[in-house]
Amino acid sequence: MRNPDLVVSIQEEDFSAADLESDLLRAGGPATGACVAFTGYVRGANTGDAVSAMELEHYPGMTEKSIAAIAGEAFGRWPLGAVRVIHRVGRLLPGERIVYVGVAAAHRREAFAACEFIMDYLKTRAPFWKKETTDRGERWVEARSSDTSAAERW
Amino acid sequence: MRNPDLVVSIQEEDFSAADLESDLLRAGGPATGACVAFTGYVRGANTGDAVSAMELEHYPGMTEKSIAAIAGEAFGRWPLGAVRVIHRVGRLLPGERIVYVGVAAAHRREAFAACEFIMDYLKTRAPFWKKETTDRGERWVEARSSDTSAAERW
Amino acid sequence: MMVTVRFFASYREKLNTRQLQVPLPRPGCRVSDLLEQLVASGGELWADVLARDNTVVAVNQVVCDLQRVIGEGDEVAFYPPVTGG
Amino acid sequence: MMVTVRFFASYREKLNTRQLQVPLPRPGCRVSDLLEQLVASGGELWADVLARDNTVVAVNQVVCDLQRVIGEGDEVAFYPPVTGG
Repeated sequence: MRNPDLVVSIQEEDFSAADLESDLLRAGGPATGACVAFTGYVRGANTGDAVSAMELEHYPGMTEKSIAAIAGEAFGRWPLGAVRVIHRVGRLLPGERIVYVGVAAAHRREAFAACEFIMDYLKTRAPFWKKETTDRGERWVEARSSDTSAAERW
Repeated sequence: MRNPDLVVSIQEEDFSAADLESDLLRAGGPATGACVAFTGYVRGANTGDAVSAMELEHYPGMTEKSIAAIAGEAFGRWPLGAVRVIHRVGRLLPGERIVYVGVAAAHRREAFAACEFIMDYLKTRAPFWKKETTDRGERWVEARSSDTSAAERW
Repeated sequence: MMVTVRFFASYREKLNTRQLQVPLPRPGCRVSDLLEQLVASGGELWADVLARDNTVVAVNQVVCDLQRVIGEGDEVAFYPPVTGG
Repeated sequence: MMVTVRFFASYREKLNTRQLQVPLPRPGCRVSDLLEQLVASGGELWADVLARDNTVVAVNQVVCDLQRVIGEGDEVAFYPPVTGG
């Protein structure tokens, strides 16, 4: 498992996608021709009810390890320059950023593939859980079978 | 061809990916859960020789139309909130941004697919041409057959 | 011979338990033995919450199945399918 | 009956020509007829540059093939495969 240039951060604070991309560029070096960045946001509505807030729980320690393992798999599959994964925890409001996965590579094909691969695996393997607050109270978000099948494609 | 929320800009100036993502979020509205952003950069080396500068020529008028048509195809294929495409022209140096394609959608699957689709089509259809300056003089970049096959996947 | 047992998210809430120190059922036992012991002492609620097809098990922060052998000092976690990202 | 002919990138450079106003070869003619006329009056260099399998043709800023019928006032562009992005 090679991890040439990986940073993983689990944090309550928001992050700057611009700073992360600058960092990816610096880490990827002059061979970098492509950056693909995924940012996930808290939606204002999910399966019908309006969501007023979201609480993100995780398994400290295991979270970081599982994301490093996922990124390590990506580094083994594609020639990548650098990868950054940021995932927020705690209380988040609609419109706020939840997660960022940024990949720098020489060419776009591998940057797209690795970014989507990491997101698909993160969604089904990394120990995070979302609890939504809606008009009808709080509820734990159910896992989606489409996420499982997305991860099984790879 | 529906173009719910598309902005295309061909410009000499640099752009801010952070501002573009804020704009995508605003345009996509509260249903937005995913943003995928591709940024292309001038590589310092391409097929061997060190590149010291890049000159980008385009076909004014046709460029904007062809990108709008490509984005329109993407809006027809996937449920998307908003799309932004920025392409720079003129003289660029290694490490500088060339192109940005940002897609906001409710879910990641369509945001990834549409962003990669637009890039693949832009690469093979939009009338831009790159001329590199290397130690051995200037040369027009040759089209890559891998770009043609990438666009043919869709 | 103790192990640490951790619960997360809806499991933590339903069981009203974040973490336990419990004695190993027996040397060389498996996660399934630990689960049986937890359900036996916890009762119906614990059976309802933990004995599900989609319960995820991790030992020392690596996902595994119920056949995984556990020993002194291991950290065993039970949790529902993840929903991050 | 005039058309505007435009060249881009390496074609523009090699032909040392950015834009031309040329008379239509005949009413109802096709891009192929225009191309023949350009090569006939331009000579070997023009044949070398324009008569390539991968030459792209656009009429009024939409890509088309050599069979496209052209008329008064149309803008016809010839250019090499694109390399943007």
